This record gives sequence, structure tokens and C-alpha cells, in this order.
Amino acid sequence: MDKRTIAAVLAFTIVAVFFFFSIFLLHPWGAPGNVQMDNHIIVNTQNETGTNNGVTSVVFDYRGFDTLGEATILFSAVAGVMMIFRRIKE
Amino acid sequence: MIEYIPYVAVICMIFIGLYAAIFRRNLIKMVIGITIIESGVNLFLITLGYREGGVAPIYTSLPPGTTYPEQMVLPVPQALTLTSIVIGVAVLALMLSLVMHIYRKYGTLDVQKIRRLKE
Amino acid sequence: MTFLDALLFHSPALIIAIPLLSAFLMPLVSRIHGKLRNIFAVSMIGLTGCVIGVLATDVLANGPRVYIFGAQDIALPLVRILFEVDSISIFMAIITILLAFIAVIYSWSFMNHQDGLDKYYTLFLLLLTSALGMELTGDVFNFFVFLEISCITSCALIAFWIDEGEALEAAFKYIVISSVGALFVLFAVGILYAQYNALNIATLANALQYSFLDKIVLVLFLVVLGMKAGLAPMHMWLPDAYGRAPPSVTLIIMSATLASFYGILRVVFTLYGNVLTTSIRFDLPLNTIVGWVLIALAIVSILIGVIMALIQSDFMRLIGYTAVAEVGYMFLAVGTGIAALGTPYATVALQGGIFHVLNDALDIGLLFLVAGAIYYVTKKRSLDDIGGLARNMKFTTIFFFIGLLAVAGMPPLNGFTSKFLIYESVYQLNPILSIIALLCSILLLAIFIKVLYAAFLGPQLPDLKDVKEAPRSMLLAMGCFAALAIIIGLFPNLFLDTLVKPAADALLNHAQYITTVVGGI
Amino acid sequence: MTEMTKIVKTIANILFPFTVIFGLYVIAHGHLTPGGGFQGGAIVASGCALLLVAYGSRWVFSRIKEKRLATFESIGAIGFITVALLGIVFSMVFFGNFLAGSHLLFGTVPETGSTLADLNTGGVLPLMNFAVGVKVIAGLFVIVVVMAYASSTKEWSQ
Repeated sequence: MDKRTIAAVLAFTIVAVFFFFSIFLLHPWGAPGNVQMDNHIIVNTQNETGTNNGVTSVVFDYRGFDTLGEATILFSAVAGVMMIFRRIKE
Repeated sequence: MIEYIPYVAVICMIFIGLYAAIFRRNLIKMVIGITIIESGVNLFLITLGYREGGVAPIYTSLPPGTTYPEQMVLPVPQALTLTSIVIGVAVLALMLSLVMHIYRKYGTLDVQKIRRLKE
Repeated sequence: MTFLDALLFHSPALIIAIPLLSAFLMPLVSRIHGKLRNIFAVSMIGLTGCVIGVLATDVLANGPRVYIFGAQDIALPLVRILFEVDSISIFMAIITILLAFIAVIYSWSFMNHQDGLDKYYTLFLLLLTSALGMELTGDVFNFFVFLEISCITSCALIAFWIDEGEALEAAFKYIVISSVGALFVLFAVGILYAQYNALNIATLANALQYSFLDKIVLVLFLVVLGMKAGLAPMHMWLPDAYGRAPPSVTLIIMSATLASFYGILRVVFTLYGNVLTTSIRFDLPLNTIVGWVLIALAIVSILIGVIMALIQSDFMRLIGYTAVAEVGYMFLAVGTGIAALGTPYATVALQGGIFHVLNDALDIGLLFLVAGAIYYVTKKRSLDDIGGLARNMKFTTIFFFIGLLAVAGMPPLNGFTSKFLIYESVYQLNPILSIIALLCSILLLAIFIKVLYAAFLGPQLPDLKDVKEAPRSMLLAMGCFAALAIIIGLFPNLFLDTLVKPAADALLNHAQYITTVVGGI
Repeated sequence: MTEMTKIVKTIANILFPFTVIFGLYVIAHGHLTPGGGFQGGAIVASGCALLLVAYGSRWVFSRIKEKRLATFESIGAIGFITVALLGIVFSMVFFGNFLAGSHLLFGTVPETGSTLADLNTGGVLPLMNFAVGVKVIAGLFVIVVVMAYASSTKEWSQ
């Protein structure tokens, strides 16, 4: 193995160990720290957006602009794939 | 330690995917590596939003006696993961169409051989 | 509420909605008629430019504006996405729309023999939307979504010439690096969300206590956005992408790169604004460490850019490496601004860096347009195959000469004004850095003189006898850039006082950014 | 992809309608039960991919022109962004939910707490769900058809 892969493997393991020990600072699974934003959404998703489904109210109303970006991503992926394969017709 | 098992799984998935993306020479294996990183990050987002004994934040026929908002799972990470999954599909479609074209043009999927053919 | 007030009130949303709606309409419009498609694209980008102009006059006059998506007023805890437009983001939006407008005029005639043009214009408008979105958004996850859109659209545009193997390979390398980087940005956004349960930049900046996890978030943001902006050790994709993509595409990808540079400014100055001066281990404040890291990477990228540009034979790859060197100058200035935060020359350095963003966009853009004109006329990429073009392509030679002087930072042109600010302020931090930057700029001049002689002045090659001048719309695009370079070069204070100084103050004064959101309107 | 045997085709014929109906159900009830435009669209697109696998890409490509699918997709996208722009016209803000609680289409507000699903709620959300659903169905199906057809044609005119 030449020097480059050894250096890459070394850097890779250092970052992996570094990340591994940093996740123990996060809040334990199942007990999120502060939840003020999500509680606000759960409590008045029905009267503010008129839907029963909290997740859809976040996807389309509270954070609807993300879903517009989302739709653009799918639209650009389709435009990209069709552009790359624009010459396959006989 | 037991509450941190999902995060350990997240870190393992991310770094397995990163290993495949960096060290594998076959193009398809790099694409698979990126998909593994992507599912690792999605798992991370979802584990952030879980509440002990939580129910999905949907009010249609809620199991009786669940006190909201304490016993409901956080909705925002699920919306973020939905966006991230569709991003994964879009990136995957683009990468695979590029790989198909590169294979059609160079006849090989090995990065070293492609670099040699290019000169 | 007259029409102008309504337009002004909704302008942040319209800046994104107009190019997006025109991108969605493009497949339908282009089925009607080809010429209509070009007119539609140019008019829509012009319309967005007008809306940006209206918003710019208001933001530069009376401070940042906030626009919430889905509600009239801000309700804490902040749940909705909001756009926060202050003078630095509107300054970057002006640069982006200027590059896009010139690129669309240029591609009117550059692309007229190509097929698949409706997809080209759709992806062009989507990349423009994502660059504008990255610059205007006040939400961390929204920034990630727009970063991802710019990844996908610029990768597809790099691979536009699908019959060239190198373009596909450059696009694949770009998409792999960018998507892995964007996934780590998502990981960082997840960590921020886990700690503070907020996704808005202002609320996060207000609540940030700089724990160990926030150090990881800062490192992830700096690494990934540095890679997207073309900083030194992670710049490998940039010369391939700029070298292999059509030049009008390179212009718009450059605006996405500058948007990532803006992302770094926003993260360091606003998100970490409160904690920037807290001291961590062995009493070194955060800003010295971040500043000196950026300076070190900037010097490395200047050196790599200049040395690699010296040995390139492919014209566009040579300009690609010069672009890496120019990004190095920007990071050198911003690094000094961060390292010596609070001293008078730090603000001068920051102003120099921000002014250099505008100048670099114009100069490197002009050089790419010239390279495109040569490729359009002679169909040749490498400098050895072309020679003696000055006889037939007079205007292109003049524009190349202006671009050459501007990139090297010669006095009458705009490169000089910002590079002078950078040298002057970096000198006060550490004289060696300023000397290195000066020498590299002179070396750049030497490289481009060699290119000028090789491509334009030398003896006429036999097969290039019947070469005719580039079409009119390409000359118009190059003319606009050259005219702007001369105007900025002759009247720098006009641009410095109206655009650059308020932008630098907006960055340094992050408290105003936070109170406009958290303190209620 | 080449054509499959008769058995696979008949099974695909049986399964395809149920998949499409279930996908449309998930899109239509996105604001009441788990689901929405993206998930329902993906289900219907998987049904179409089932047909593609069973009948081979040449048959599907001759039946369905990718141009028409691309038009469907841009119609869905335009629908989504016009509903958002209507927010500016009616409720003075981009992405404003002007239909919620307005006694127009999808206007009634559900009473708080655990309620039975009333389809006529959700304001702008069902419209956005339909638009995104159309877009995802057409988009994913175009990607799958184009890639399948590209992998099956031997030579591409460069």
C-alpha cells in the first residue's frame, strides 16, 4: 500500500474515533432536550393549519418552503437525467 | 450506554459509507457508499426526534389517553428526513445515469483505468 | 399599499418564485418555439434583477428586512421559515443576478448549435434560484436544501457536453464530493437542531453556548463550504469542472461557488458571532484560530492556483486554477478580518475581501467568456493549437487584455482596488503574507502575458486563416464585463461606499441581525 | 429490460390497479393519515415500474412518450408553486394557508384532540398534496423509463 492510502486510512480512523466519542454528548435517545418548537407545532397544528397530521402540517405549511425546494430538487434531477440521456432515441 | 446505541449505529453507517466512497475503486461501489452515508444521516435525524413511548403526532383516531404533547414524537425531524430521502433519490438517479454514460464511453468502471484511458 | 410597496414587501419571496416558476414553465415554453425560449429566459432573469434592485435600495437604506413564509408576523417560538435579507446578502444577490444575466445573453449565441436546450435553460434557472436562495435564506435547513439544489443542477450542467468523456468524469467527481459534503452539512444541522430545537440562524445564534458539539458543527460547516467555495486542499473538482463545462455554465457555477463563500461568512460572523471572541484552550480566542486557519488555507490555495496555472496548456483549466488563486485572495482577506476582529484594519480587510468577490466574479467571468469565444470560433481548447488570433478577432483580444490586467490587479482596473485593500490590511497583520500575495499576483500577470502571446499575438497558424470574429451577443456580454471592470476601476469609492461598506458593517454588526428576528420586528 | 414471461405479465396486470389505487389513497388522505404527496407518488411510481419490469422497456417506451410525462411533471410543479403564489394574493404572504378555516373548499377546522378524519379539512394542504403527487408520479416514472430504455439500447448516436 503506497503512502497515500496509509495517510488516508490514518486520517479516516482519527476522524471516525473523534466522531464516535462526540456522540455521547448528545441527549440520550428518547429524551430530547428542549422541545419548545415541536410542542408548539403538536399543540396547535389543528387550529393553525386545519390538519390532523402533524408531520404533513410541518411539511406543507410550517416549513412549506423546504418542500418547494424539495420539489425543485426532484424536478432538476429529472431534467438532468433527461438531458444526459437526450441522445438515446434511434 | 444503552440510550446511545442508535447514535453508535449512525456513526458506523456513516463511516462504512465514507470508507466505500473513498477507498473503493469501482464507481458503482462509490455510489452505494454514498447511499449508505445518506441513510446513516437519515437515521440520525429520526433518532433525534424520538420521545420515550411516543405516538405519531397524528390526531386521527389517537389511542385514547395519550396526553399530547408529552406522548407525541417530534414532527420536525420527520419532515427533514422526508426532504433528505428525496434528495438521496435525486442524487442517486443523477450519479447512476453518469456512471452508465461513463461505462458506455470508457468500457470500464475502474477509476484507475479511466484515468489512464483519459490521457 | 401601492403596487411598489406590495412589490417591496413580497420581494424576498418573489426573487425566488419568479426564476423558479420560469424554470417550471420552461419545458412548456420551449415546446412552442426555440426563439421564444431564449427571450423568455432573458426576460425572466431581467425581471428578477429588477426585483433585486428594488429590494437592494430598501435594504441598503434602512437595514435588514425579514419575510416569514406563511404568517404575517413573527411568533416565538419561531416555527416557520423566514428570509432575512441584509446588505451582505443583497450584495451577493446582485453579483449572482449580474453573472446570470450576462451568462444568459452569452449562451444565446454560444449554444445555438447544441441540442437539448430546454433542459439547459431549465437547469440554468434552477441553479440561479438555488444560488439566490442560499444568499437570502435565514434558515439553516433551508440553506442545506438550496446547497443541495446547486449541487445537482451544476453537476448536470457540467455534464452538458455528454459526448466528451472528461466532462462526464468531471461531473461525476463533482457530484460525489458535493453530495458527501452536503450530507455532512445535514449532520451538522441535525446536531444544532438536537441541542437548541431551532432551525433559524438568528435564534440559533442567540441560543448558542459553544459546547464541544458546536465546535464540530463549526468545523463541518467550514470544511464543506470551504470545499464548495474552492479552498485549497479540497479544490480538486474546480479546475476540472470549470475546464470541462461550457463557459456560460461556468459563470453560473461560479455564482454558486460565491454563494458558498457567503455561507462561510454567514456561519462565522452571524451564527458564531456571539461566541467568536470567547477564549478556548490556552487563552487563544476562537477568532484567532479560525482566522489563522483560513489564512493558512488561503495562502496554500493562492500558491497552488498560481503554480498549477503556470504549467497548464488547456485554456479553460488555466483560468480554473486562476479562479482557485482568486478564491485564495478572498479567504486571505476574510481570514485577516476574522483573526484581528475589532482592530480598524480588520474591517478594511473584510471590505477588501467582499469587494474582491465582486471584482473576481467580473474578471474571471470575462476570461471564461473570452476562452468560450475562442472555443466557439476555433473548436480548440489547448493553447498549443491556437495562435495569432489577434488579426481576425480584434474585439476579443481587447477584452482579453482588459481581463488580463484586471485579474492581475493592475491599477486602472477593478482588480487593483480590492487587491490594494487586501495588501494594505494583511500587511498590518503579518508582512510576509502580503508579500506572498503580491508576488503571486505578479506571477499571474506573467502567466497571462504568456497566454496573450501564445493565443493572440504569435504567428498565424495555417488552419486558422479563415477565423471570423465571435458573434455579436458574445461580444455584448464580454463588453458589459469589460465596461464594468473599467468603471469600478476608475470610480471605486462609488461602489465601496454604497455596496461594500454597508455589507461589511452588516456582517460585523450581528446583533442587529439577531434582534430583527428574536427581538420581534 | 427485456420482456418477461406471460405469468409475470398477468400477475403484474393483477397487482398494478391495486398499487395505483392505494397510492392515490395515500396522496388524497395525506393531511389525515400518515402519507402525503411524496409517499403516495412513490407508491404509484413503483406500480408503474412493476409494469415496466413485466412488459420490458421497449413496449413501455413505445406506449408512453417521455415528453408527455415531462409535461405532466411540469404541470404538477406549476400547480404547486401557483397554490403557493395564491397565498400572496389571498392571505398577503407567500405560502399563506388562505383556505384553512374559510368555509371554502377544504375549509372546515377540525376540533382539537382525537377526532375522526374529516376529508374537508386542511386548507391548502390537500391541493399541494395532489400537485406534488402528480409531480412525483411523473418524475420518478420518467427517470425509471429513461434509464431502463438507455440500458437496453445497444448503440447511442453520439
